[in-house]
This record gives sequence, C-alpha cells and structure tokens, in this order.
Amino acid sequence: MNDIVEGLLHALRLIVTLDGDLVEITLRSLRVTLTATAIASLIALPLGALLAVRRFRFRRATIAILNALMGLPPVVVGLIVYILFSRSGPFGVLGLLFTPTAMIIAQVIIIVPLITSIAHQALRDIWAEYHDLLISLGASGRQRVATLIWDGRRSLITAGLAGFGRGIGEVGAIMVVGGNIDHVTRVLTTAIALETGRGDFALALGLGFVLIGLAVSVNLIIHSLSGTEVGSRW
Amino acid sequence: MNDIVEGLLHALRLIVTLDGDLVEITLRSLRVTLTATAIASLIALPLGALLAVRRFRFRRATIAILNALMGLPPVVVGLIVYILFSRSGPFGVLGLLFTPTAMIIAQVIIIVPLITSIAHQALRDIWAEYHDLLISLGASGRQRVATLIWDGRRSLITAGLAGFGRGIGEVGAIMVVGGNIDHVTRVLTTAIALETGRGDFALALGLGFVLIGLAVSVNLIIHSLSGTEVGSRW
Amino acid sequence: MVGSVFPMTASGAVVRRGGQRLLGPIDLRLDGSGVTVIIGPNGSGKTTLLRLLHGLERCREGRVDWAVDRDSALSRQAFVFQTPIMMRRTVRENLVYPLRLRGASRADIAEKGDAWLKSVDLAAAGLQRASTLSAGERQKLSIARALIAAPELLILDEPSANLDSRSTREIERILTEQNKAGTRIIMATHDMGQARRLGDHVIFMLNGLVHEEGPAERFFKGAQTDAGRAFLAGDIVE
Amino acid sequence: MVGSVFPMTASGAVVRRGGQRLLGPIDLRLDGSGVTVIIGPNGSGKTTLLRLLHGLERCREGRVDWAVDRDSALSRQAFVFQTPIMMRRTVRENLVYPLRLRGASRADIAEKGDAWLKSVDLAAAGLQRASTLSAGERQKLSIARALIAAPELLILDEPSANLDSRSTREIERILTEQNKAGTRIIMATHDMGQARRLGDHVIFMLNGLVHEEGPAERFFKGAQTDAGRAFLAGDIVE
Amino acid sequence: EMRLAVTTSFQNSGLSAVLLPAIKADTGIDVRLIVVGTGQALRLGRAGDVDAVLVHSRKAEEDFVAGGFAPYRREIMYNDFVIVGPKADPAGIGDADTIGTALARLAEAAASFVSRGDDSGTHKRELTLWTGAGIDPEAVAMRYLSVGAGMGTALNIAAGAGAYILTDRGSWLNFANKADLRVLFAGAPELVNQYAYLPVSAERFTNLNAGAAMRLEEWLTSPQAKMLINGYSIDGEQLFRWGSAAADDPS
Ligand SMILES: Nc1ncnc2c1ncn2[C@@H]1O[C@H](COP(=O)(O)OP(=O)(O)OP(=O)(O)O)[C@@H](O)[C@H]1O
Ligand SMILES: Nc1ncnc2c1ncn2[C@@H]1O[C@H](COP(=O)(O)OP(=O)(O)OP(=O)(O)O)[C@@H](O)[C@H]1O
Ligand SMILES: [Mg+2]
Ligand SMILES: [Mg+2]
Repeated sequence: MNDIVEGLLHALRLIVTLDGDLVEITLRSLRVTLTATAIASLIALPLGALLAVRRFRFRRATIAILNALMGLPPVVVGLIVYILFSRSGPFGVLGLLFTPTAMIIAQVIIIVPLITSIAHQALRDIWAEYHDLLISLGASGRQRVATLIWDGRRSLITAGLAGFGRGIGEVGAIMVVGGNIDHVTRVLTTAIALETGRGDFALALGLGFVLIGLAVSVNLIIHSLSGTEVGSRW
Repeated sequence: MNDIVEGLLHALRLIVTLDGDLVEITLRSLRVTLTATAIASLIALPLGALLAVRRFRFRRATIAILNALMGLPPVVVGLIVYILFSRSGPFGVLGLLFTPTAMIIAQVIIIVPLITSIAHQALRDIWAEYHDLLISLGASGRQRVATLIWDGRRSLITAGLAGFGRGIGEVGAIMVVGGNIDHVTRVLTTAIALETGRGDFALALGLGFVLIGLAVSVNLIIHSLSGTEVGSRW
Repeated sequence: MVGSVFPMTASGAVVRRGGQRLLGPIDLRLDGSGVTVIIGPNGSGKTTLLRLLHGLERCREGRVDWAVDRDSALSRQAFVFQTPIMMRRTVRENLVYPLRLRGASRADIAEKGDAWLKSVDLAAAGLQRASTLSAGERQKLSIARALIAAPELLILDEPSANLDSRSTREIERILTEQNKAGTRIIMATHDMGQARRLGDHVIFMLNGLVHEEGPAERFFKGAQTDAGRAFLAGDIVE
Repeated sequence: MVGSVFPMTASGAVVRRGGQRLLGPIDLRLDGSGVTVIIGPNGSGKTTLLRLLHGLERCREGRVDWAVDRDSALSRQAFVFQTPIMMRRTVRENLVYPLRLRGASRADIAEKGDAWLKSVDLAAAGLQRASTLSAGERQKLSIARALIAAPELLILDEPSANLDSRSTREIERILTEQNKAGTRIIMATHDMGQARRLGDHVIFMLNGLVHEEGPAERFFKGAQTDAGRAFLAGDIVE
Repeated sequence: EMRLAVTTSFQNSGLSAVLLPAIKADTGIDVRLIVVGTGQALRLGRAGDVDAVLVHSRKAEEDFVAGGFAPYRREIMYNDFVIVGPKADPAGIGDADTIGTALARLAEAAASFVSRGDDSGTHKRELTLWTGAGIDPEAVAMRYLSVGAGMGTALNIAAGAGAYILTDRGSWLNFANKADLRVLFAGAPELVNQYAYLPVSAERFTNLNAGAAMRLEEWLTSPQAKMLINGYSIDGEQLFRWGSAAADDPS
C-alpha cells in the first residue's frame, strides 16, 4: 500500500519538477502513439465504414476475425515486425529496427483491428438508418463511406481514442521492436517495465500514474474539443 | 521470414500431436480469460447501460475517463494487484498472489473499461431510440437498464468478445501477478514471452498462432451461436 | 389506483430548446373527462404541448402540475407518438411490454396480448419483428400498446396519419368506447373531420401559443379569432 | 441526361421476406407521363410496390425493368419515404445533400437550397438539426430534398400524412406543377380526396396484389371490383 | 553509434548508467543497449541486428562462436551468484559451508524456490548447481517454482512468495523490492558469474558497425574501464570485478 502512495508522490514530484527524462519519454510516448493512431485511423475508419456498407460473402467471418484480432497478442505482433525488419529479414535494408518508426508500425498493427471494430459497430447503426436513403439517392460506394464517416464522426472519435488508449498502454510489442533504448526508443510503458524489473515499484507506479494522467487528459481534451456527449441525441 | 514459416509449422505440429503442455496452458488461458470476461461483463454491461440512461453532472468526464482507462497500462494494473495481494499488502492473507485467481482479478480490471465503453456506445444509440417511450411508460431505472441490455444483446456480445480478445492476448499484468509458474499459472501469452526471451522465436510464434486461432474460433463460435451480423437491421 | 391525475394545470409553462422558445407561455387547466383535440398548423407546437402535458418535456419557466406527482402521473397516462417508437422486438413483445413493466401475470399478459392483437387486426403478425410492419400497422400497434395497460389519460399525436379509412374508423370507435368507459383523451390531429367527430373541447395552437380554446361545437361553428377561422377554411395562417 | 427510365415494366415480380410472399406476382407497365396513385388498405403492399418500382427492393422471382440499367434508373428517380429519413445534419444540409452527391457547384447549391427552403416554408429552420423538426416539417423537407435534383420520376409514399391542410394544398400545387413540367409521379396515399385531385391513373392494391388498375376517373366513378367499391366506401375489405 | 544486446542483469545492476557516459566521452561511441534475455540477446546477434553482445552464459557463448556468429568471446568482468531467501531462513542455508550442503538443505525444507526457468545464464547455472549436488529439484520436498521470466520479474515473485532464489549480486544489490529477502548464501567458487563480450561477425553481416564494436571492446579492456567497473559499488559493496575470473583465480 505504501508503494501506491509513494507512487502517487513520485508522480507528483516528477511532474512538478518537470523532470527532464520524464518529459522526454512522455513526449516520445505521445509522438509514437499519436502517429500510430493517426495512421491506424486512416486505415481503420474507411475499413469499418466499408464493412458496414458492403454485403459480401465472407462478411460475417471477416467481422468475427476482426473482432478476434482485437486480441492480437502484442508480443506476437512485435515478433513478426521484428522478423520482417530484422537485418536478415525482407525489409532489413530499411534499417528501421530499434527506431520509433518500427514501434509505430507495430502499434498500427495492434490498434487497427480495435479501431475498425468499434468504428464498424457505430457505423453499422447509422447505415441501418441511412441505407434506404443513400441507395435511393444513388450514392456511390465512396460517397456512402464518406457520408457515414462524416455523420458518425463523434462515435469515430471514440473509436480513435480507444485505439490511442490501447497504444499508449502497450508494452509487449514495442519492447521487442524498439528495444527500450535510453534516449532513443524508451517510452513510458517500457520505462515502467524496466523499473518493475528493478523492483522500484514506487517509480514504476509513478510513471504509470503519469501515463494514466496523460491518457485521461488526451481523452478529456478531445472530448471537449469535439463536443461529444453533450447533446442527448445526434 | 523462415521464423514465420517455422512458427506456423510449429503451431501445426503442436496442435496435431495435441501436445500435453500446449493443451494444459491453452485450457488455462481459456479458463482464466473466460472467467475474467464473464465477471467483467457482469460489471461492465449494467455500468454501460447506466451511463447511457442516467444524466448526471460529471457524466461526460466519467465517460472520458472510462475511455482513457481502456488504455490502462497492464503492467501498472499488475503492479497494483501485486501490491494489494502481496504478503505485506492488505489482502495478503488470502494468499492469492501467483494463482490463477490473481490473474483473473488483474484481467477483470483491465477489460472492464473496454467492455463498458463499447457497451455504452452501443446502448447510447438504442437509448436515443427508446428514450421517449421508456420514460413515457414510466420504466424504472432498473427496468430501463434491463431493457437496453436485452434489446442490445447482439452489440453487447461484441463488447464482451472485445474484452475476451484483450484479455487472452494480455501478458504484462498476468506476468507480474501470476508469475508464469510452470503448471500453475503459465498461460499462452506468458509462454510466448518466455520463448521470446529465450530467443526461440519459432516456438514463440507457433504459440502465438495457436493463441490467434483460439481467439478467432471463440469469436466465430459465439458469432454463429448468437446470429449477429445475419439480419441487416435489428 | 388511488387519486387521479386530474385536474392538470399548466401555468406560464415555457419550453425552450437551444435558447429558442418553442412553446408558451401556456396557461391551461384540464379536468378529467371528455376528449380534447389540439389542432394547428405544422410546427405550431402541438407535439410539444402534448409532451409537456404528459411530463416528457420539462419546462424552464412556469410549471405543469398534476393532482399527483410526476412519476405517478406518468404511470397513469399513455402516449401514442406521432412517429411510433418500435422496440427491437416482435410485434407481440412490443404490445405487452407495458404489462411486463407492471409485472403482470403470464396469463394476464397472454390474454390481453391476444385480445389487443385481434382488435387492431395484427393477430397474424404477432411473431413478426415490429420493424417489418407497414407504417399503418405500426401506428395501430402503437395505439394498442398505449391502451393495453388501461391508462387513465390517453394522449395521441396524430394517431391516424397513416391509416386507411377503415382503420381510422375502427380506431375512432375504440377511442370513443374508451372515453365512454372513463379514459380521458387528449389528441392532436390534422384531420378536421376527425376533430369534429371526436372532440368535445378544442385547443387551437399557433406559433407555440394557445391561440384559441373552447368547446368543440362552438369552435367548429364559428371560431372566435381570425386565425382560427382562416385555419378551418384551410387558408394561410401566420 | 440521355434516355429515359420509361417504360418501366414489372413482370411476375415477387417480393419475399422471411420465406413469406409480401408482394406479387406483379405485372405492370408504366410509361412516362401523368400521375399514378396507389391506394389500398394498410399492409396491402403499397410501400413495397413503390420500393420495387424504385429499385430498392430486389425481387426473387420475376423482374422489374427500366429502359436503362438499375443504377441509371435510380439516379433519375427520387423517393419520398413514408417515414422521412433524416440525416444527422442540419435542415439545409439534408436538403442539398443530393446536389452534393452530384458534385454541384457551390453557387448552384446555395441558390437551389435557398429556393427550396423557402418554397416549403422552412427558411427559418435552415440551420436547425433536422432531427428537431416537427413531423410535418420533416415531411416537407423530405419532399423538397427529393425534388431538388429535378428527378425524371418522383415516387412519394403518403407525402401528406402529417401535413396540415394548407401545407397539403401547397405540396399538391408543387406536385401538379412538376408534373406539368414533365416529372412523372407515382404516389401512395390514403387520402381519397388527394387521390382524386392528383391521379390520372389508379392502382388499387389488396393483399400484396394489384387488385384493380385503370384510369382514375373510371375508378373513382365506379370501381370494377367489389373490393374496390367497398374500399372507396370505407368498408371492410378482405 | 552502435547496438549492444545485454542481459537484464547487466542493466538491472545499474552499471550501464556508469559506463555508457564514460564510453561516450572517451570514444565518442553512442552505445545503444537492447536489454533482453540471454537467449534473445544471442538471437539478435545471430540475425545481425546488433553489433555486439554482452552476456553471461559460457556454453551458449561458445556455441555462438562455434556457429560463426562471432569470431571469439572476450571475458570482460565477473561477479558472483548468491542465494537469497526469507530472512527467517526456514531451510537454514545461512550457515551451510558448501553450495552442496546449502542446496541439500533447501531440497529437504518445506520452502519454495523460484527458478528463472528461461534458459538464461542464471538459469543454466542454477541447473548446473543442482546437478552438481545430485538433486532433482522437481522431485524433492521443496516447492520448485519454474517461473519463466527475467531476473527482475523472478525476484519480484520470490519477494511476493517469500521464496528462495538464485540471483547475481549485481541485480540483487540494485533491486528495490527486497521485502524480507536477504542474501543467505554466497562466496562458493561454483558461483562465479563471468560476463563476456562477443562482437558479431563482420564477415557474416556487412551492415554492422564493426569499427565501433572493436573500439568498444578495446575500451572495455582498458584501464579506464577497469577503474570504473571495480569502483562501482552500492552501499559500499562492490558489484563487479573487471577481467576474467579464470585468469584471476586459476584454481
Ligand atoms: N432544438 C430546436 N431548435 C429550434 N427549433 C426547434 C427545436 N426543436 C423543435 N423546434 C421547432 O419547434 C416547433 C414545434 O414543433 P412541434 O413538433 O411541437 O410541432 P407540431 O405542432 O407538432 O407540428 P406537426 O403538425 O408538424 O407535427 C417546430 O417548428 C420545430 O422546428
Ligand atoms: N419480414 C417480414 N415478414 C413478414 N411480413 C412482413 C415482413 N416485412 C413486411 N411484412 C408485411 O408486408 C406487408 C406489406 O407492407 P407495406 O409496407 O408494403 O404496406 P403498405 O401498403 O405500405 O401499408 P401502409 O398503408 O400501412 O403503409 C405488411 O403487412 C407487413 O407487415
Ligand atoms: Mg407534431
Ligand atoms: Mg406504406
């Protein structure tokens, strides 16, 4: 219990003193995960809309698999990305291993299924509402997707935030592909894992609280900017 | 690349020969995560419905925080559970540390926010539809929640499955509280982490593919049992 | 049930949304018998007034009072929405839902369910999903669902907008019967024939205000206001 | 646009859902002028027939053909739904959405938007969310949205169910005008007065089948079938 | 800039924080540490993803060299393994005079023993010790917990479960969650823990920064490194000795 209190104090101290290392790894966490979230959203939102709009043969299986992939074990993703980008792997020449770029790639793979699934669920309901109208108006596939994304933007923000949350708290994959190199690829979660391994629970918890605070702030900021959950309906 | 192929072969071999250890840890993975998912759903679904139905002062902040908690870093959850259940912690006398029960507790904490968030998003739309009717019929708070859960059951299954996926692929927390003890708390993800640390990437990937296959099967089975994604509307 | 929701009174009640005044100030006193019809052009506030009287709309200024508190008032009334709200259930489950909320017995639910399905001509559609009903069928189901729990006050918002003439007559017959049996009725309608046939008392809405109010006979024979006369003649009312 | 959707023909077209036959077999041939009104009791299949002719409903047996392919046919028609479908946008954005889909210019969109908002009396509500409109206002918006892209064929499903008498007259005036300007109109209605005023040609539906079809004048003067006569008299038709 | 894969014990000891800035200052090399398990460290070397490896598992290192992944292994420094356990020492290994006695007492006691179980250098040494004592740890009274985890996690488990565990002195001294664990047995010759440096074969992989790897090796064997390594201590206790244990003590 003391550890938890100490962790909170630690977090406070680190934040109040604007500890240099903390600022560095926090900014790196943010940069990696925000980039990954942006890229993943660009892939996942249209995909989710497409799954809502299109009726094809293996749609149900695709959706089930997508749901399952929400649980893609991060370590496995990390391993696969590692193998692909290892010097002896197919993309080895790019020299991306143990760089933030590799971490972004791994996070994109992990969060795309999550964002797609949540987006699909939200857009499916809007599609049920709009179906007749959009078909009747002869909207093209691309226009249907664009309309759903625009009219469902508030729910899609939630989907993106879920992806951000998953990414920022993730450690298994980025540890393998990033290597937790001090000043290069160390982020909040890998630092937490490091301190846990050293038995310094107070510091680990302190970093953990910083991480949670960061996630909460990003959510609050985005929610208040986008005005979700304000109106009762729409 | 070879590792990936080898990993697939490994997975195949393990499955075909019904490897005893594999069966054991797979069943343990399933048991831990299914239990955690069931408990988490019992908490999260009514909570999600309540958030949809009730209008209270800090509703928006609550929802934003809930969304943020989807990104609760597993290691931090693991640490907190460890501290609470360690012998010097408040629940130390229960002797639950390094047992499957502790792993279930950690997973419940991790997946409750995810299930709540997805459930809330689905039920919010149904509530918008039902609001006037249920108020007019004078349904009590409890009846509103029950009605939303029943009528939204198909979406809620997706929410539960998302939680299952998150749990079954999780490693950070259960490693700390479960300890990856052979024949006691070793599950698929901790075994994967172990093999990765040992540098046996092929075996790690093999286990990873088994895990993914398991998640996909559970999703397909549940989806086909529940008949989601069949009808176009409802 | 002990007590009655009547008299219900609105005093200076105003409904605002997005800073705009949609309705009011409304001053009204309704007591417990007869049929009140609310008429007026599109967007004049009929639906909003019905929702206010039902207790669905809270007023920012002024107040609406029932002889009992709001929760009891709600539970003694039933509302038929202009756009019927169908639950994601079968026709039968939609119909008996109010009984389930009240914890009625299985036998009671089965019996009343059968009777009402028959009386609105939906016996064959009981197991169909409500979302597959035709517009008129939904309207009939919505009316039956409102009546199944025997409300003291029945509020209807354009109950026959999508009904064929025979269903309209049938519904009007049911409403008259219920009214005779003691159910107070308040309804909005655009069908002046219906208003004349059913109404004892008329409220004529214009721009969110009660423009004219009085006994139906007097109103239809000769409305007191220019706007009222113009509306009856089907003219532009502004 | 080159070519026309007419003649459109249905031959042996059947619509099934859940193993049940909802409509058909339907054999019809409609050509390019005038106003067809579809009448019949609730649940007789009017909406389903309109959807079939529009191309929204695919038939399992038989076929529906337009003079052009289905996609071109859809793009030359507009459909006004019985329960207006409002997008989660403002009134104005709902109105001009068909123009946006067609990639119309900003100026064009602004101009037509203004003109149509005015002609359905919603100029003041342009920036309001469509979901806040009253039922009648939604219906008017839905009609304006259908007309804004100048369709060759306009299909309306009970366009005036929730309209006050003045709006009904106004909409009827617009429809007559459009029809004179060359827009083919097919509509379902329960308002026999409206059917008489607007229809050149009547289709009387019963139990999912075309029971009687012919020139409006003849039908209203003396329907050929017993059921047709009974329906006009407001009697039970089975 | 070069990449060096090291085991968790090296990082957890805190020595890296002392050495890396000095290396940067003396040679200009920016050493990037990839901290992983022994097996994974060698695996990274085998794929050519790191320029050198610093581990402590002799047998695996020799296989690595034999496989042609490194031209040789160079012993850099050593310390020793210790057995830690609950302060109360229910097995009574505190006053054992040989490792054999200590392990035999452990085996007979109603105590728990946490094994790394991950084929790391520490784990392999532990297995060697059991074999040397003629004990099958899974078949005795003692509860043998094979946890399959890194040093830090295993220590956390031992602390949480009040179990005995074999660990290296460096990791132990720098470990913060000691709970009621204490060093109970240390100092036996079987417990020497030798770290070796293996530059990854530049012939095999062309993209390596072989120059930096060589300069780092030179630096690690220089008097400057000797001074820093021997001078690194926590609470007055020295964690590592520079050089080769075999050379220092030919017995
Ligand atoms: N949030 C809002 N902002 C602005 N105006 C609103 C809002 N909500 C509703 N309105 C307007 O309030 C008016 C009253 O609506 P109401 O539904 O009561 O009319 P009504 O008399 O029932 O009309 P109808 O006969 O068409 O059903 C409408 O003109 C509607 O556009
Ligand atoms: N999935 C289904 N299963 C069974 N019956 C269905 C299904 N979908 C629609 N129906 C029935 O098909 C019939 C035709 O409906 P349709 O909407 O075409 O009627 P309509 O003539 O437009 O009626 P209204 O005048 O009430 O609008 C209705 O009786 C409806 O209940
Ligand atoms: Mg209304
Ligand atoms: Mg219809």
